[in-house]
Amino acid sequence: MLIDARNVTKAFGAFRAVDDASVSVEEGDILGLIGPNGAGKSTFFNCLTGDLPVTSGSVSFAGADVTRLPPEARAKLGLARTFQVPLTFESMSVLDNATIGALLRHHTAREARAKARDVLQRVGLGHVTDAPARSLGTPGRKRLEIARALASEPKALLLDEAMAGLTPTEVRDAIELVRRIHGDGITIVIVEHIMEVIVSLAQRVVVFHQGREIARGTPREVTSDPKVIEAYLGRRKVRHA
Amino acid sequence: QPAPVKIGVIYPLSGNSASAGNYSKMAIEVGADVINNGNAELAKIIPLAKGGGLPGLGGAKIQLIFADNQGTPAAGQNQALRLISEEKVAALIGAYQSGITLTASAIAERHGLPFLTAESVAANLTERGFKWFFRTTPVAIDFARAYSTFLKEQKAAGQKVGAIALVHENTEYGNSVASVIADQFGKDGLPITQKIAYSANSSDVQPQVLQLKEKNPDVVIFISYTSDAILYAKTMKELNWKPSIMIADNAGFNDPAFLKAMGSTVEGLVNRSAYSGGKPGSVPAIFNELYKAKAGVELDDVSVRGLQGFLVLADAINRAGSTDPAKIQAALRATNLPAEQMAAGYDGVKFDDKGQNVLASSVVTQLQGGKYVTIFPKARATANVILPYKGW
Amino acid sequence: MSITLVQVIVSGLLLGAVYALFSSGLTLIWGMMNVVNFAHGDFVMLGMYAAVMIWTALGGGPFAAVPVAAMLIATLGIVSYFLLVRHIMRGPMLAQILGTFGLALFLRYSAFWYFGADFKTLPDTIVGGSFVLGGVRFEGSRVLAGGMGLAITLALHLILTRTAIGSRMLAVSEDATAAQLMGIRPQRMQALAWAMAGAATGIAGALIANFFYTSPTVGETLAIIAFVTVSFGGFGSVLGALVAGLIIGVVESLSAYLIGPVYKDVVVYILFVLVLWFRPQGLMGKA
Amino acid sequence: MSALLRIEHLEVRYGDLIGVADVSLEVPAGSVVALLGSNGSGKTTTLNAIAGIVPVSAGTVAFDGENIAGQPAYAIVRKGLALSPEGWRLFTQQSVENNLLLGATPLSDRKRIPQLLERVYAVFPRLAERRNQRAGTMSGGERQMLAVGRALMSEPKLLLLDEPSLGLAPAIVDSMYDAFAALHKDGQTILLAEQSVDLALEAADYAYVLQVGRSVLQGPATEMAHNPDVQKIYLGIE
Amino acid sequence: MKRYLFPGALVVLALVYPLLVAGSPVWERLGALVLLGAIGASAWNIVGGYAGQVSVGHSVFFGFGAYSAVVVYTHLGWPPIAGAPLGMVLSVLLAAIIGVPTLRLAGHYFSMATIAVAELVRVLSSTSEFLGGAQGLGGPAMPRTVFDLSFISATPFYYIFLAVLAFLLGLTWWIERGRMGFYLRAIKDSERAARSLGVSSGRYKLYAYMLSGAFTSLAGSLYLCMFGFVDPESGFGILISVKMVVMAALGGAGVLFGPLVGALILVPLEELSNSYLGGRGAGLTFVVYGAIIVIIARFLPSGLLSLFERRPARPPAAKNQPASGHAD
Ligand SMILES: Nc1ncnc2c1ncn2[C@@H]1O[C@H](COP(=O)(O)OP(=O)(O)OP(=O)(O)O)[C@@H](O)[C@H]1O
Ligand SMILES: Nc1ncnc2c1ncn2[C@@H]1O[C@H](COP(=O)(O)OP(=O)(O)OP(=O)(O)O)[C@@H](O)[C@H]1O
Ligand SMILES: [Mg+2]
Ligand SMILES: [Mg+2]
Repeated sequence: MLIDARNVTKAFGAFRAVDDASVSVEEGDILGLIGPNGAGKSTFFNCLTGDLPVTSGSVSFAGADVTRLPPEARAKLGLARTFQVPLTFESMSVLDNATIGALLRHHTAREARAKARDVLQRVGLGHVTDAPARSLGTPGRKRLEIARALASEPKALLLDEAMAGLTPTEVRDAIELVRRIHGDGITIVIVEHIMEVIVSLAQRVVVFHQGREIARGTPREVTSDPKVIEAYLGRRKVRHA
Repeated sequence: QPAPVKIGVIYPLSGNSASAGNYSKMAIEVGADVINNGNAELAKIIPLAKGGGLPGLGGAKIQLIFADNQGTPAAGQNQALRLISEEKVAALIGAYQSGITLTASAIAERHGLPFLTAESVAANLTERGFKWFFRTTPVAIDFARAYSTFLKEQKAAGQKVGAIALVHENTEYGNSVASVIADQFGKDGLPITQKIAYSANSSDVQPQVLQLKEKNPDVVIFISYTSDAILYAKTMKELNWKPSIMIADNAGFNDPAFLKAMGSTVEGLVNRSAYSGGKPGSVPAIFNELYKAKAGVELDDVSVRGLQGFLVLADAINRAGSTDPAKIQAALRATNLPAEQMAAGYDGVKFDDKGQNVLASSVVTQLQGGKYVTIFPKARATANVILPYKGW
Repeated sequence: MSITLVQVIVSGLLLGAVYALFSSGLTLIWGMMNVVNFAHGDFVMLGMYAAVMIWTALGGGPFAAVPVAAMLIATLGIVSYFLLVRHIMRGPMLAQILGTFGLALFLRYSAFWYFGADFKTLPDTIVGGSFVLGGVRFEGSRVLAGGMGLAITLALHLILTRTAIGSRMLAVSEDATAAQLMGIRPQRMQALAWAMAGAATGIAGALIANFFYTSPTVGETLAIIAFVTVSFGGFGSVLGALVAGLIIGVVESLSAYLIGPVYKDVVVYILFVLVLWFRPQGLMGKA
Repeated sequence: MSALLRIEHLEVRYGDLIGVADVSLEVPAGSVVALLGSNGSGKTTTLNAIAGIVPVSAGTVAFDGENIAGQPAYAIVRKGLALSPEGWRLFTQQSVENNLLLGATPLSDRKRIPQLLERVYAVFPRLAERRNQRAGTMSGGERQMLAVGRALMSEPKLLLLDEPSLGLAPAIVDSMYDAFAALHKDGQTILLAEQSVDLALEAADYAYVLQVGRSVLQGPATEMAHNPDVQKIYLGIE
Repeated sequence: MKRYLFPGALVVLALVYPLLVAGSPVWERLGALVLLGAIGASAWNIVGGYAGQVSVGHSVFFGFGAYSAVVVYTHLGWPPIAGAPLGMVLSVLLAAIIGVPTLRLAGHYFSMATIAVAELVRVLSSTSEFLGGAQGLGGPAMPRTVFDLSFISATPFYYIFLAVLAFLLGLTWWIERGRMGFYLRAIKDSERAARSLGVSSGRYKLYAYMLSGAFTSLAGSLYLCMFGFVDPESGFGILISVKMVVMAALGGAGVLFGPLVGALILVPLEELSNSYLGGRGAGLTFVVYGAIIVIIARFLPSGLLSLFERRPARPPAAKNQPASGHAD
């Protein structure tokens, strides 16, 4: 079990954004996490990464209880993430952004930079390494976040709507990219509203609604679950698949 | 016409003490004007006042070069160096705040140039073994003795001085004066029952006045700069409390700004001053007229001390007959000015080998009808003591 | 409780309301445009001079001085905004410190040059003396200042949180471009913010002048108090400034009375650091 | 139908970089026009240039017959135009409802505000539930709803929507597009940038395709849906 | 090649400057003052510029340095410069004590907290007898040995300061290019993102703060050696802190040579305006000084060195949606 979250609750005042959720991810898995807007997916991510302290429950990663660890300690253990609202280092070049990630496992700036170049190439940002990060559009930033996370050579990668805003063709490329990342032995948890992504990538899917898990199973199983259709997919779900 | 003699004057012309610095500046300008252009009346008493510059240097005029110490020791020292090396002044005078005098005079010492302080009172200034440093002003112990004798005299005359409160601001000036007064009073058996230290430039002094009001001492001695002096005077009136003798140690309470602002509410305030007023025709009285015409206010403790320091320096340069620093130094050492030539209320000027003026002294004054008049020592008094303190 | 202690607390509260008043302009400028105005104390100082001038030149009391000072400092705010602040906002946060510090020196010493270094005070007959209530003495000028302080800070608070114009100003402060998409003219709102802050500051100055000395450097003393009050209460929160001002006023008064005046600042600063330790955004600031 | 918006040879530069090189398009009154194009093709830049939040370096933007290029955004917006921008640009410190009310700033008829609020709340019930929540604490999708809702609040003549479906759950996308369809029926003019081609072409009357900052293809939406070139462009074949 | 032209010219000019102005004590001293200012501002730059933590209370370290130097003289009779290492060690400790609570604070709150701490220390120092209270303490009035660094000319100070500055800038340059430099910039841009990549932001900010404090303290010790006196105001006063910030901001914060450029402008401006205008006593010095700062801030808000930068493409709107919410 690489990631194991037990009975995680996150409350903002009286409102429970995540309500007693237990999710575990095996090493080598691709887990899809879906659910309507405001279901608590991002909040749950933040609890896993330590960006938000849990109200109750526990999180363990790679066998260690990390519930009380700050985000940077979890990152050092190999937990990487992207943000739904991109948080790139705007004053830096694309290359430097990725270098920050690479410095986690590389001692010198020179080595880190080489690693960063490598990763940028792989995610398809090889042609803009010297551009300032702020000149990228939202999708570009999200891609840069993936590169940055990969450069830190994580065991697990949490992707929060990393493909939002891509055209169908680009989505297909991105799916390929995630497959390749997965192929390198990185465990992936992915939040996405584009069902095509979930269906073609995820081995298992967990569905959240109002902070609670309402379904889990293979993509096929959950997309035909009437509860999921009712709460999330809506009548015309076919269009997205 | 010989080249003018340059004298460097370093004062706080900006920053929190700028008010004092600017008044002193005007007083010294009055002094230079008297020496350069003469004043018939003064010439009867002071030889240098005949006009036509310094006779000892063939009638060289005095040129004042002012510099602003900005209230910082660094600026004071930088300006001292500039005056010495660029302006090639013959001697320096300044710098009001003791800390700045300390750093500025160190430069003069290294360059071998006389430095005279007319108002810095910190004791350690003359303890440094400097050879080029002179001080004309009385220091804290002189003030303390004056108060002590004055109070003992009042006690003998039937005033209550059973409980004395000391209120002082917490910078160098207030702390040092307060501790010297406390020492002296201790020796003289005057009981200090309450000591209140506060930070200068307060935004509010009500708590302090309330503390006073509660203990209700007979005598309060304030050691405060202008801004706080004003606040105390205002607040005491607001809270309607007054001691039977209110003594203000100079500084803030002597500031013309304080008088302008609060004069009518502190009638009967006792103060000490180097300025003793004096009868018409006396040196202080004449200088006061000249100064009033220029500055619009009366001479006071700070301005008169600056003026006196300048006059001493001018006299020494004149006697040196040269701008050679060593000769001026020697002339300063030999200074011996009598009391009647004094603009300030000193007993004269004569330096000991540390450079301190051994004839420096203070008079005690009282605010009567909006003006400070000398009430102590008897020999100099121009009016009688009126007690208890009237206030507003 | 002894009557003196009550007196101490009352005077602390009145002082605190005044702190709140002259801090409200600072917090407003911060809240509206993320600018810390290092010249704030000097704005207060100019407001004080306005009152002094109106008294010495025209013999007018606070009822004349307050509106005039408000208008003068509001104008100064607008001018500073258009000539300086608008431009430094393009730069990093440090540019604000640089620019407003320069402005502070410029204003402080322009006043010095024009008014001289002298301390000025208003005759305390202007706001009729003092009165006693239940053994506690109230001074007219302080009650007036404290009362106006309360009223004005509350009014500012309501304007910011309850009105459309307040909401627009806040919108501009957060994202001027997005505000333009709402049809809001950012510069107009920001100039308005500077005018409002200036007016509040001018009023503060005119009222303080009734019981405080006026000098070109007085702003320095006041500015540090304002900075502490504003961060104590939470940047951008006028209500926070009010609460913080009252707390600081009372704490200062009490510690000066009970521990000793030298330590009152020590107590206030320690309290301030403690507050930030437990509430890094200040008492009422937004996280 | 007369053109409510007509853009000719629009060019936008970001310093040395070119955001949009040459875009021309027309939005007739009452129509829904879709703007398609791959990542970085210039859709956002075009919409932002129309609204005036990025400066136009060449070309004309005629709105209601008047060239608005170079005018400040607030002036343009007041002429009857609203944009739901990329990145939402919400006022995160203010409540959801305040954000919506701010959207109504250009509205001259203040009495319409309650009605308009209700309309937005009907499309996005989540916003009604959270009307007092601070916008900055909303989830990504909720923010998207709020951005679109806010643009609807001024009853603009021309509604500019930059990827309104981004980050929304499928069910919400459906109801939002239903709402657009209803608006369209009431005569609302909409210019819409979407990554999701199917969705856009279903909603639009007419579509333009941008490629590296140029408008390269155009046609009625129904035709475009079957146009192999559209697919080509999305496949990146030049 | 061109990159090295500016620093190269600076180095050469710096080395020969005292020769160029030999014979003019004022100009010799001015050189030393500029360097001293640059040391302080460059030290500040490490935490204020690179890490983006705008301390407006750095005088606390400056004062520690100055007092350490004078205290070893007053209480132990050592030459003041011997207090410099002590001051640096104490400042590192102090930085840790102040930094842990305050570096968590965001933006202006940090600035204000640092002001408060500095004021606190200032008030306390004025009540401490050990530190000479409000009177302050003076160094050796008369030089006893050469180690008292009591020179008539400022040139020896000039070269001492130059060496210190060179070392400090070299260190900063080395940091800038290495891991810590990357991390500090990352923290400045987005602390949250940096932490997600394993950057221990608290630790790195603290390192920067401690390093900065140590060198600011050294500047204070050097100041004392040159001026020979410190009191609470000239050691811990807020103006000392503000000047460091203003110098760095004027030249360009977070840029290696920014503080030096700032000092090169500001210190001579201050000295010359005081020399030429100060004596009139109308406050004109500061009217001019203030006006010039205002003008520079107005036209070059990012500092003078931004003139030489290649203009980066500015985003159309400087503000992105701030990542203040949790819902992402
Ligand atoms: N600080 C907060 N205070 C109150 N409510 C909050 C706060 N932060 C988040 N929420 C609420 O918690 C809920 C969960 O948000 P979260 O971002 O986890 O949703 P999500 O599943 O990621 O949605 P989306 O798909 O739209 O991104 C949302 O309804 C949001 O409004
Ligand atoms: N602030 C900026 N600075 C520099 N270049 C920019 C900026 N914003 C956009 N660009 C560039 O302008 C071009 C057009 O970008 P734009 O964001 O308009 O594309 P888009 O079609 O909206 O794509 P997306 O799918 O990314 O939203 C891109 O090459 C982009 O890199
Ligand atoms: Mg989310
Ligand atoms: Mg876009």
